[in-house]
Amino acid sequence: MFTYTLRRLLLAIPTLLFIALAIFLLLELSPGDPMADMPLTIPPEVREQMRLALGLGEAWYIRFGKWLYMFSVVEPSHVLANMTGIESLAVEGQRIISFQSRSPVADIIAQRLPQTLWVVGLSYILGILIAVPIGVYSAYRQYSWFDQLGAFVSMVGFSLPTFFTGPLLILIFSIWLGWFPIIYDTTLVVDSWHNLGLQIRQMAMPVFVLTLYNAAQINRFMRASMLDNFTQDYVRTARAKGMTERVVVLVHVLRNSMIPVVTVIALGIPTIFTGAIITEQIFRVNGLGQLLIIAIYASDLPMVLTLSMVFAILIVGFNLIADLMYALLDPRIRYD
Amino acid sequence: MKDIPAPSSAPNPAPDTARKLVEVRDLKMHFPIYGGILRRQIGAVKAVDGVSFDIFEGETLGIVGESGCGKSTCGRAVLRLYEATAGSITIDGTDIATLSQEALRKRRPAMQMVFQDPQASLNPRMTVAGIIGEPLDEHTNWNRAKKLERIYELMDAVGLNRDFANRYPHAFSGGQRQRIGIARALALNPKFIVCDEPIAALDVSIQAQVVNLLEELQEQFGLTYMFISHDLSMVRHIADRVAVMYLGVIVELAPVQDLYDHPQHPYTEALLSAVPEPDPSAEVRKDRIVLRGDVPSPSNPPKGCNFCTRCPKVMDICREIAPETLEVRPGHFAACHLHTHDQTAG
Amino acid sequence: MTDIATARPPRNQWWDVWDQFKTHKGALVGMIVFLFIVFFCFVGPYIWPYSATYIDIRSRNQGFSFAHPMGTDQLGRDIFARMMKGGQVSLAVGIVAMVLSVFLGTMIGVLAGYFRRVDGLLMRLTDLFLALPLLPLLLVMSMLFRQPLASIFGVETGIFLLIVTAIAVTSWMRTARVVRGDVLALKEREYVLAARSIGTPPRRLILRHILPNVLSPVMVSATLMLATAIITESALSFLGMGFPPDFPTWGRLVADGIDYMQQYPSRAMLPGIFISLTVLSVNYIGDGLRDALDPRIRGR
Amino acid sequence: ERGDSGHLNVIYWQAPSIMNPYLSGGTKDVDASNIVIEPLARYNPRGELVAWLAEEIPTVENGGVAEDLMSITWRLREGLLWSDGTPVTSTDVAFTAEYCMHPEGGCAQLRQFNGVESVEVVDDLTVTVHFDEATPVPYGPFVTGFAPIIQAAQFADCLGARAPECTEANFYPIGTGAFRVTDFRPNDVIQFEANPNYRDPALPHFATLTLKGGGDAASAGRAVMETGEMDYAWNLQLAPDVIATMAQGGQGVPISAFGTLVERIEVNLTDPSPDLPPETRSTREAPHPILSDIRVREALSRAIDRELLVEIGYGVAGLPGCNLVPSPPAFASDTNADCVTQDMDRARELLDEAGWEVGGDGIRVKDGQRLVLDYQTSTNAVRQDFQALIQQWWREIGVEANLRNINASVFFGGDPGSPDTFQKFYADVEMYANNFSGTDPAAYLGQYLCGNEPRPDTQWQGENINRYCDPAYDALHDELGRTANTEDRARIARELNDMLVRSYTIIPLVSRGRVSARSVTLEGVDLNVWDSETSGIAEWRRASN
Amino acid sequence: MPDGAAPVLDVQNLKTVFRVRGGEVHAVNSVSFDLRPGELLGVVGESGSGKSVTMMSLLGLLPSPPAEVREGTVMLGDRNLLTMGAEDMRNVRGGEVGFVFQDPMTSLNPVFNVGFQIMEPLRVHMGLTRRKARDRAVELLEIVGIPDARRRLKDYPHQFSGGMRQRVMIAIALACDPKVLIADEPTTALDVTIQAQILELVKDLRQKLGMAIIWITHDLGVIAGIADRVLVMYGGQVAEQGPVRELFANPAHPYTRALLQTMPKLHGTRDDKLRVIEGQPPMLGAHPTACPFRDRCPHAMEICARENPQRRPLGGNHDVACHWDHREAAL
Ligand SMILES: Nc1ncnc2c1ncn2[C@@H]1O[C@H](COP(=O)(O)OP(=O)(O)OP(=O)(O)O)[C@@H](O)[C@H]1O
Ligand SMILES: Nc1ncnc2c1ncn2[C@@H]1O[C@H](COP(=O)(O)OP(=O)(O)OP(=O)(O)O)[C@@H](O)[C@H]1O
Ligand SMILES: [Mg+2]
Ligand SMILES: [Mg+2]
Repeated sequence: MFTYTLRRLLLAIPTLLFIALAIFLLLELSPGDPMADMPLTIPPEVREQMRLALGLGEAWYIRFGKWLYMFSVVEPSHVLANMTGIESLAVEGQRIISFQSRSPVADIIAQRLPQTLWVVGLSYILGILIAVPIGVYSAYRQYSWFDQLGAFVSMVGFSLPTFFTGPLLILIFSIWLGWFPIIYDTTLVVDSWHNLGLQIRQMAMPVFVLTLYNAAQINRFMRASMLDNFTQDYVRTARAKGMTERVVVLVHVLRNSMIPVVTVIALGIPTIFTGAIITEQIFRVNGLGQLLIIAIYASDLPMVLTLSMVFAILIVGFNLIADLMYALLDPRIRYD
Repeated sequence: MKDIPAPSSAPNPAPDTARKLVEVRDLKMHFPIYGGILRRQIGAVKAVDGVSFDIFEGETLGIVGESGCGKSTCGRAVLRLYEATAGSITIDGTDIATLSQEALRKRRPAMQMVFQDPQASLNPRMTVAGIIGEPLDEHTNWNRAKKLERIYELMDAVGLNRDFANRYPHAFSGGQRQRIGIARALALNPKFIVCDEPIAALDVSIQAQVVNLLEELQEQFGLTYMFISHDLSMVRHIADRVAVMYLGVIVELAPVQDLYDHPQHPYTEALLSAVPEPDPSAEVRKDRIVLRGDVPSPSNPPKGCNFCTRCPKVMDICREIAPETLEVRPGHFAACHLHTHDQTAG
Repeated sequence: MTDIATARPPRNQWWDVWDQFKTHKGALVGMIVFLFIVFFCFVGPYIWPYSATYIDIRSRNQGFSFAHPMGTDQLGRDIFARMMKGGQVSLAVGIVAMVLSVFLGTMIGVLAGYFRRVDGLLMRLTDLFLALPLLPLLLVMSMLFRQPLASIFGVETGIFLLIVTAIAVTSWMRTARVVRGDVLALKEREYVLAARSIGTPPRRLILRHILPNVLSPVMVSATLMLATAIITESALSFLGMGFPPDFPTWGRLVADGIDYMQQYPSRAMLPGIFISLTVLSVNYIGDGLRDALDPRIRGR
Repeated sequence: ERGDSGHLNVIYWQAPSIMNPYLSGGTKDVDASNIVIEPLARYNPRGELVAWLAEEIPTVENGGVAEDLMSITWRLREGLLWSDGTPVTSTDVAFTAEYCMHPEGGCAQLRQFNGVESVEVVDDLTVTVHFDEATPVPYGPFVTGFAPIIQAAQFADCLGARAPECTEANFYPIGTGAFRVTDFRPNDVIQFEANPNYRDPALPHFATLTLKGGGDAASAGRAVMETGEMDYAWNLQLAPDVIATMAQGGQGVPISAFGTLVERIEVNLTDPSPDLPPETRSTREAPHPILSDIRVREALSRAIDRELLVEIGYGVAGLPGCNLVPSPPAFASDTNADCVTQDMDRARELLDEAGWEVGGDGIRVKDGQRLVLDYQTSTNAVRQDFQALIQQWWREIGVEANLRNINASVFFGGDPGSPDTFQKFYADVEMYANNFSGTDPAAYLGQYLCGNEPRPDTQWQGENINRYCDPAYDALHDELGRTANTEDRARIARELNDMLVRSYTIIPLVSRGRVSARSVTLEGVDLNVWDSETSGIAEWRRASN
Repeated sequence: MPDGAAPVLDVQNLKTVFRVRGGEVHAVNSVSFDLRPGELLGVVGESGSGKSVTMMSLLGLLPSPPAEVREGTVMLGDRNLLTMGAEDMRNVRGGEVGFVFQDPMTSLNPVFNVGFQIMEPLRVHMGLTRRKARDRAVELLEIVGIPDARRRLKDYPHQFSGGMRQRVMIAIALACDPKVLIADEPTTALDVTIQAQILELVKDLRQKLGMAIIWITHDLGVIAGIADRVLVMYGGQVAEQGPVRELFANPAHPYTRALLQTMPKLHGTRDDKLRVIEGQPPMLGAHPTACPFRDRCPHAMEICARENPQRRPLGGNHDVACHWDHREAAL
């Protein structure tokens, strides 16, 4: 297990380096220009000046090398220093600066993380909490009306694009009914019941949209996995031992069915961080997804690169975690 | 019986007429096990660990042994469906083990295989005609009509109704499927067929049909069989000589009557005594030798004799030195210290 | 072995699949709906008098009427015609992207599963693609290659190619993994061994024995892919990275219609419903296919 | 009373990312920073220059501007304090110039400091700006929201290459404006509170201010006009009927004003044919085979119904445009109004005259050449609607247009390697909008001088997009450069405008205004298109009820 | 074999049907048999003859749908298992009747350790505390001959070999001292040497615990070795039933006779040709109105196609369901 983990971690390094290079080159080749959305009144010489000031004059491999150094040494040290409060931990040197705001990318990401985690994370958890019991019950009562309805709702759940459901909800609940605000206030601090109420109200719609989507997906996995296990011989054994249906389903079958589902859930966690780009945009939850899309529009190279890299690390990491979870949950599997 | 020379002369049911069709010498098949951070090879499953035997033209060599002892691996390695780790395999005078892929392909028609699971050995998406005709597609350039003619011929030979030619395997019973598999093996007029537990997956009432068919075909076409099975009674019925395998090696090899009546290896004895007799009165009298424990893992076989962990007659020497294969009676080979002892003593 | 059907007439496998498929009500309805939509999009324009681009400035923003069953848009273009045109693009993107992605996935899966030598390499590649953050990649790709492609193939074809490849290139991994797993198992199946013992060379072995038997997971992932591709295209269009505004696709129509959600709710709802309906029906078809192609369920 | 109106919510659907206009040219950033930092003088909503931090506007008359037009002397108001309590001095003003003019700083507003030779600190409150040539309109440096004064003390370490490292200063600038930043979240939200040291003790009316960013124009409009969550929404680029429906929500009203922004079709006077070698393609060496004929150009213009375009695309935010310089009123020519009426017959006549005969498929032909034009623009819903409409009108007069739209970031990106930039103009006609900052169009009109066209040897940089070249125009513009008298300047500018428009080199379509929305409870808002929209924010107040 | 004692299990007229697409499968048709205390009843028959379905119907272990027990009574002592409530049924399962399934590889839950799985019925049916249950589990593992039992409780099924897993299954079935143990082909998947171990074990256990056992197999050799009485099933019904020696000595049903003849022998003379039962097993599409064996029967008569034979006694607790009288033929 340990050697397996170590091997995977070692393998991850070249993978990530390659991803970094791939993204960098892609961005490098992309025709977008960080100056493109400047007003036309700014003359070309000034644009050129600004471009140089952003460091765009250097050769790409130099910039890539610098970025790599900053990403792997300078930024982690600052994050560490911030978390521990020990300033001296921070390595001197230039940090990764966003083209748009001219401020360290890491700080902005740190600032954005909470709302993304709140909204997307909560909807993920809610999605799981809703999907698992429904999945279990639909499988247990396969082909019952409950199962059919569940299947239909979950299919609708992920066949409706969020950019369609989002505005629809806004129209209904904000404009016609006036229940929820359209604008997500990221500065709201939950320090009183009243504010908690506000927070819940402003989160209601985005969380609902995402929960529907997440629940739909997990529900289907759960159901399929339960169905697979219901036909296994050990279920019959458990019944033959005189176990109640509750024990058979919730102990014997569920435990086995959760193995693939848990890994699917773990694999989905990075999407919490990548945020739900469209949903965030529609409900103005200015989280990481929105940050990324704005950065892409503005050709904010350092920001896009760093965010993509963080996402890639998360994905690789959770892939590993999912595999290890598998081994932990399933005694038959021992990686070495 | 590691690293011993091949039996100088193999037992021969009809010494004057028969010639060796298959000669296997010190065949080893090790499946590597990888591990560690760099995925280096850290060990091997010694599925077959040095076996030697001959098969004479027209005879049936039975191979018996417990599950996992390497019977199938041995059979597949003999046909070079696996690349053997070491050893030589001579079939009809050619060393199969060293042939190039192309040359091997040319020789394939002479050696064929019948598989254990009649369901799994037929492609569910091909018709019977397609399955039986596949070897013909590969090795002949006959036209359709001629191929079809041959397919019908083969179907007749194995007792399948010609009308079934366009059906898919799932529409057949187990016995019928096994016949399809046999027909496929016969398509190119092979000399030698490895039957890997061809009846194990079949119901008792069907098993006899298939065995009879195999025997008929042997008579009709002069086939040579390597018949792998763990059903000792069935092997006794069909084989001329029998090899008993345990953990990747042959512990005993003898003409069938000899082996069943006078087993020389404790494992063979135990194996024979473990077979339940369908006779209530006989059963009560017999003293059954019940082996303790399980077969050790082939990736980590015990030191000395492979069987020393379960042998009821184990001696100290067995835990130290692997016994050599000796011809304890004419044509009867065994690898056991009981006999080494006898010989040195006498 | 209790095998019945000794007297069944010879018939094609696909009939059995169809028989089983028919019993799945959802799939059947899905199939009908999907065919209807395809018919609507691809045959409709030949029957319908208005073209999707014809501007009739005098009849702007009309509601439902006999002449314009879905009304007209802000330039007086017939929405019914635009829905057909948009559907053509959305469906074409979905289908082509699906075919590409499934082809890529199957090919890589089969190669990796069958040839041990390339397995490690291909699987690392798959991991790599899995670890790439998809949406950013998609966005960057569409930004990057939009113009070059548009200038080579023309705007529409260029962007079509771009979107289709972008979707395919970022979505083949799941298929590849599933297929590889299946091939690894199939490779050990005795009928593959049997074919090898006959001397069938790898190429024919793959074509004749492996590919047909990975068909069912491939078919299922194909239907799923079709659905995701349609949604991805519309999401891209919504984010402004897909087809240009003058080029109707369902996704674009939704995006454009959202501003008018209040005055003319149907303008966003109709394409939205069409997208959902297509995805839904394809999903149900996929469900039915999965059952129908699974011999355990289909029974013998 | 300061702060008596409570809290103000403003929404910008493009979120500000920095509070320093010198590091970002984006309107959103300029507007946001102008809540905090201010220039010496500004334009008011009517386009008149008014003193802001300066005592008065220096002119030749009051001696503030030197007779030779080579320098201008500004005098700061007395008693001005930064929000941290320290006094504002002329060093800050001089520092501001140094900051922006630093060669490594990449200052986005460098053009404001065009021609500045040096900035001389005369005394604590007086600075003199020296130009390197006679400058009839010396109101570039320190004027308008694009060039506000920053505090020397705060930015001392941020000169040149170090500018981006001063995150704290860039996010929390110390200013003289009505508010100061309490919390800045780039691309998301900014919180302000009233500046305790603001020069008018009664202002601002609001105690705190939240500027929220992100989303899209539609929902921003909704938040103000329909749900009333927000008080002010910036720049509602929406279809007119959408705005109209929102306004029925009753919580807010749209407000609009017109500046100098004109949506136009630029006609390529040179040949963009791909058959030409890259050195001559779209350069003046190869005159356009079709569009060199003024009759064709006029016909194209006559076939357009500008009122309909306004109705469809801009509503209250648009006016049918016939001029390149639509305002300020003194500079706007009134001789071209006839273009507003669509005249298909005249258009056809013109083409007939030019020898283009209607061919079999309705498209005109001359000497075997079909009258087909490539028509490009940036990708944008309204522009594509315009393209579709104009294509249809042109087809009616027998002109076929091949439409093309290009991603805005490429189209306006200026990459010399890309064939799709608007400068390269590898098309026959192209459509976009442009304007000039401030109220003086001299530089703007100067774009159309000979030699100013983009071409290979200038790396395709240059503003004479049409490759227009008329010695008479150049001479007239030269005269403008020597004229300081406002009335004369206006007359000459009008003439220049007419030369361009009457030659149909530029086909103006719509004079675009700006639409924002304010809550019905918000008073004191006067939409300013000449300067940053937030320049009057100190005066904004809640309606007392 | 205590002949006179009241049967612990008395099955009458059991009929089980599966609803499948396009019809029904009549898997068990009017099966009747009984089981006396301490007796070992062997059940043989070819694959698909309904052995497993019969036994699972007894305890209601068949998934429903598609299975449906249509008729019959199953008396365990004086209670009818088929009409019993769910709660009581659970107490019977695992409590009074233990069940060992065919495939030891899949019948244990892979994610729980063996101890948990053995202790589960102990705690449910006997209400033992965790500690007591553990002690009993150790005891059980020792009974079935697993060395180092206490340590192995923590092991997972995959850490055991096939033979040991089957022992664990037996331990689970024995956990609550059942009156009846039903073993459904417990050794079919095992090697002969391991099978020999298990058979020894069962013989031992019978002596020690004295429970009644139903042992399903299709290996007549196994039956001959351990059974007291044999039930031969064919096509979903009982073909023949009788004490083991009597049945092996005087098989009355043509199927039983053929079955005994097809088996090659390990000793004695080698036959040239094996005897075969030609043809295919019957389809169980509808309730049989004819003898299911008639197509393969060498003695088929015209009545066989008309009438499904009833079981008729042959004396000595031996009965057969066949129109043909073997004694006639013997004459
Ligand atoms: N491809 C392989 N890779 C690794 N180990 C293998 C492979 N094939 C077989 N083995 C191992 O080799 C040993 C012998 O296997 P083999 O299939 O030859 O046994 P067998 O005697 O045929 O058993 P059975 O009666 O169950 O068919 C087993 O321990 C098996 O696990
Ligand atoms: N779930 C099911 N649906 C339909 N038919 C079934 C089902 N389960 C069993 N059957 C049918 O019931 C009949 C009896 O099956 P059963 O499992 O009892 O046979 P068996 O005698 O135990 O055979 P084996 O020796 O192979 O275990 C068979 O014909 C089988 O096809
Ligand atoms: Mg084998
Ligand atoms: Mg069974």
